[in-house]
Amino acid sequence: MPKHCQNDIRPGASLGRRGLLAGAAALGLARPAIAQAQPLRIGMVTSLSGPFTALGESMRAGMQLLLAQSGQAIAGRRVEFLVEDDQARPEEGVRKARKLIGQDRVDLLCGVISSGVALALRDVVTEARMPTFLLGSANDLARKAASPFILRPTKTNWMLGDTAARWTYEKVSKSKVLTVGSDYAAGREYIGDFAEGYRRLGGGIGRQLWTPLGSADFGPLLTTIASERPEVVYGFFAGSDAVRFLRQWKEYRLAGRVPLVGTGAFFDQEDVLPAVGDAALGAVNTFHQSPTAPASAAFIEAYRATGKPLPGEFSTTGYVCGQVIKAALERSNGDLADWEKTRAGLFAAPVETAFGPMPFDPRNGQAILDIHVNEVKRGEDGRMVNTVLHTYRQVRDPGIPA
Amino acid sequence: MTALLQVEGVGKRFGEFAAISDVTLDLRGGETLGLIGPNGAGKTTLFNMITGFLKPDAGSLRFDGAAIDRLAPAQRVARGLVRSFQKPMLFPALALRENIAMAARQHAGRGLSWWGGARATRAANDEADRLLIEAGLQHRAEARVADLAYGEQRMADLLIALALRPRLLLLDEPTAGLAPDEARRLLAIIRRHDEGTSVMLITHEVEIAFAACDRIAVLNLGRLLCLDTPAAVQAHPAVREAYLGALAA
Amino acid sequence: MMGYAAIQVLNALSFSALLLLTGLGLSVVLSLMNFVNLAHGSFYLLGSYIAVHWLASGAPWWMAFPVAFLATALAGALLERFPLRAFYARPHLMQVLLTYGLSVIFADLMRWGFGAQILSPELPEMLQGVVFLFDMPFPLYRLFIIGAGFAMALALWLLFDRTMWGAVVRAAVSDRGIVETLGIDTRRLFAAVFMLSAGLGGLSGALGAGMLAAYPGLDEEVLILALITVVVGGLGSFGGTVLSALVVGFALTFSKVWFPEFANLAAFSAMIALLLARPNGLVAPPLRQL
Amino acid sequence: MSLSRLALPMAGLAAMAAVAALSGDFQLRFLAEILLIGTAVLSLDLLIGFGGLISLGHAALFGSAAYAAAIAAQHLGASLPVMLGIGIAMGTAVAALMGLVILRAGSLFLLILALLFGQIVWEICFHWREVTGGADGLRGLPPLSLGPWALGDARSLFVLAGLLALGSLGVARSFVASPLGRALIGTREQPIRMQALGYTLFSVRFRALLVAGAMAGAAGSLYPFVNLYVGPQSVHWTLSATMIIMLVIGGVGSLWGAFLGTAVYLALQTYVGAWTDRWQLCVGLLFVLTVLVMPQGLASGFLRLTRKGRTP
Repeated sequence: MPKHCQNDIRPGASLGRRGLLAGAAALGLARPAIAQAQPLRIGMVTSLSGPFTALGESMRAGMQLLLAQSGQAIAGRRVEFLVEDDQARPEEGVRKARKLIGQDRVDLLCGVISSGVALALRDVVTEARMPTFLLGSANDLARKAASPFILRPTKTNWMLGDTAARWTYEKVSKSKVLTVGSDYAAGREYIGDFAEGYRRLGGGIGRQLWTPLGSADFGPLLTTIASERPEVVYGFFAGSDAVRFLRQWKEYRLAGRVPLVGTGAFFDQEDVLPAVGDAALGAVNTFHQSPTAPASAAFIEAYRATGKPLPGEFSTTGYVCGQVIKAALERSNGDLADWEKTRAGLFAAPVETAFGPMPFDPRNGQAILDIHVNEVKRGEDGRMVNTVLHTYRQVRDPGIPA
Repeated sequence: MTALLQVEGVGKRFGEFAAISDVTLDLRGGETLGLIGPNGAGKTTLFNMITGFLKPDAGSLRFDGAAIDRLAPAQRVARGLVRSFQKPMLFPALALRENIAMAARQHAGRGLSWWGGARATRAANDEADRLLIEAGLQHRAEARVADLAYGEQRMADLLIALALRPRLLLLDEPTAGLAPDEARRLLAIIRRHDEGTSVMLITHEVEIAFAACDRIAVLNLGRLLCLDTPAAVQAHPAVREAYLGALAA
Repeated sequence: MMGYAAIQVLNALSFSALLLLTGLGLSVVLSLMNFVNLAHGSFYLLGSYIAVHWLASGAPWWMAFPVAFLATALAGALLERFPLRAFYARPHLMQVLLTYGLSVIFADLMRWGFGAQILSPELPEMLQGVVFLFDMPFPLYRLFIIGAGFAMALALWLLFDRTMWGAVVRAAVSDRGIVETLGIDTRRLFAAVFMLSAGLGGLSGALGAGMLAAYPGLDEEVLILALITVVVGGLGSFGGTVLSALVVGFALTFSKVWFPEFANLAAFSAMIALLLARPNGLVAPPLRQL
Repeated sequence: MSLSRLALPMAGLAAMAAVAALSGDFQLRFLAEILLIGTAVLSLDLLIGFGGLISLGHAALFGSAAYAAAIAAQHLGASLPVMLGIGIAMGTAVAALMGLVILRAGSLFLLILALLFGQIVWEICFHWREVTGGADGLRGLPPLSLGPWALGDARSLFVLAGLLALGSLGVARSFVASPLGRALIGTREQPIRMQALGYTLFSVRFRALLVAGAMAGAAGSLYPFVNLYVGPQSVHWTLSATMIIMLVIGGVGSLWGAFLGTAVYLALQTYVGAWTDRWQLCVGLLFVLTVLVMPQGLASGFLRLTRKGRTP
């Protein structure tokens, strides 16, 4: 259904003041073609209720910051930003996406935190030929579920699990790793990719513990972990599970005794660390986001200026998504009618983002990212900060297995 | 004549309190047996055990020669053991006719049918209407039971039981709270149906028991004082002392 | 190994204590007033938020618990006046619907007021320690929860079973009319019971915040656990709730110890099996006459 | 009599035809979703409205049928009668199992047992990754078809959902009028008397649960094809709770109110959610107001305007 992606050429409308103002607001980077006076409608599907509420609000705030900085205009086109709540439920997300596409006639879609929602959206946006910047991180989104209409300006789970395996094997321990994780799709992928990478390097995996999503009490599990006496623990939890696990990790005196390595979301700067005090101090994680990464300095300053705390993954991702959308449109002069061409333009050179320089893998539209090894350290003001220890440059998801 | 219902040494305790102890009685086919006794004598408890709503702690029950101790209430109903309740227990949101038809359908074996249910419903409604006409309540057939007067509700409770065509009808204070002429009408209907139906009747009103029953069982404090013809019961010294005496005084 | 087993038992006890605290609040209104309050989880979460903010404010830490109790009791009092009071005599279905609807409203109001992020309290120094049992550490805070949980249960039992006020409440439950002829205002009596229940919800939230944190959606999770506890216990007998909190707490904990991956499956199946074996709960309420 | 009885379905069909002709892709799919979930809510109405059985596990019937159909579609292709057959069979089978577990006790026990049962079904769907896709669910299903005709487009889905909804409404009405339906009302109104009439509560309720399961299963079997996706949310207890909210808003015991309630709820969620983050507050307020002011639901409100409401 390419009709709403098409550019109506209506010269009369372009001479309006709005078009001129919008063009000026775009810092004059691109000379807007006459046609682009049509507003650019960006639809975002994210979680504004349900388990990922805080993350969804961050994602929206990140994108809103970028739009504000751009004067609510991209490539000379005034931006209308429409946000819909998916409640982290695939059926809900799909309905909202269809509404944005079919009723609100957006020009492009972005967003999504839950991998389940992202995978469910895949066929919908592909069928509708809707340019989509999909921010879920299931590996399949860069592999079996890759689509020519989907761009992925964020990580895949593999990127974090695999780099964590390298770091753990090289710097922490070569055996007796115990893994513990939330028993759902993301946890299975992170820990599976970690274990696979670790074994490939020659490391030995010990016991693997899984716990249901939304565990109220980690006491029993932590007591089990303590009795196993592992050399290192690799873990993945998110949101409330992460907060409880880390606090109880300290309460059961495991903090400081057993090295803890995890995925970045486990220690998210905005979502998790403020709620766990110093319980995570010294823990190491691999992440494409870090408040101490040089590339994100400008974003962090701007984000905090809006009264927000140090940004975590999803505020940064929302912002980066906006940067990539902006780059894509500016490179095609605000014209999305020929998606092939826009896509090719984006693939031609890396985009400068708050995640660092971001080239795209043309096979699957997946970003190639710098993955930082963060250690949770005490910052100058006493707060816990994910601090970069090392950076794996330009990590690329293996993509579709040949 | 063999007994239709045999109650053998039945007992029931609620904690410390012995509601019924070692009651043995029998009810002969075709007779009307009165069950009287002061408040708390255990009359309703005995009913509940006979109809399966309570499990006795001791003793056994036989109906028509077969043991029924292990049968659920519904299975006892299927054998013809039908009861009414002390307080009318109706389906308040349903129409009066519907209340009676509910029983008539179950008696016809179509209580749970769906396909072909329309015919079963028609037959049951006809049966209900027949009973309503007999009771002089046909003009109230469409009324919600909750809107009926108390006397009408009592009558409805009886009609529901009669729609099951019981072999043994256990009535728990059917005339309680009724005006004399209402009570008379109700008793008349019971009498009209007692062809082929035996009746066990709990009542507070001794005159009714004496007038309507072939034999009377007297319970006091969970024990059977005596079981005999009205005249003999009236003359029984223990009964006079425990029960009638109090009334006569 | 001894230490491992001992700590796991303590883990189970601390979770049981939490279930007991929330379950008791729920069962008080259920057993005494025959009222089902699905908004009980909201009281819990409100108590958690109050405790988190109180502990962050620098005021004396121990005050957090009475403050949470009083604040939620007050909220309960307002709610009791309207609209709950009118629903005491309604069937359970209507009570379930009304209070579930209220809990949806409160959930969103609290998210509005307290934000969507996860908050957890800064515990006072003296509760942050550990005790060692056979060389295995066990958090002091959990001992505090165990102590508080069972102390509250004892206090409630004394209140309802050993005081005049408790006797009056129980009498009012079985026959409201008689108690009213004695010149006692049963409406105020029931309002007081409801406030007590709401306060208990808030208190358990304040105590539990150190273990479960506070975030949108926790109200629902806690409600389900409390509801399961009360139902398995037999709908509100006091001993039943205590017993059931222990049974559910141990089932949930040891299913995590033995089958971490299938913990919920194991625990749910165990509870279903229990309810099938005892369809009226662990301690059935006194038999109702026909 | 027979004319008015035909009038409603005819009006329904006419309305459907008009909508199908005039609406866009999104609206049609949205309506199809309303009609399918509404059918599941309708089946819940049989239990709650007529049996007084508040099940907090109804999504397990709907969702397991959805999974069964989706899994079968991956192997056998998505032929409409096969899908419907599998969904109905699955819904009935799960309902039978559920009945054995939950129908032994009353009120709150039943509520909790149904919740636990539903969550066990959820755990199975969530953990059996090889078959159900785990947390991510199953996607990329083949579109629905009937012989040579493809039924995957929004219009066909809408028409199918509409026919299913109308059919289910007819079945539900016939059920409620039948002796079995009346017996179900009897068990709600006066369970003790029902036993004294020779009815076994379990067999009445069990049959009603089977009927509800078959109906929810039929709706569930088509649900994956609206989005060519099925996931564990369709089994979760929160969907069961949502169904109860929909039913109450629409009107417990009114049957067609199930669709009204579903439409109002989903429309609120879809349209109010775009304007404010506070849509849950709106749903909660509407729900509480309904319970307080109009406990018979919106359906009876409408009915009262037109004619005297029939008692169920």
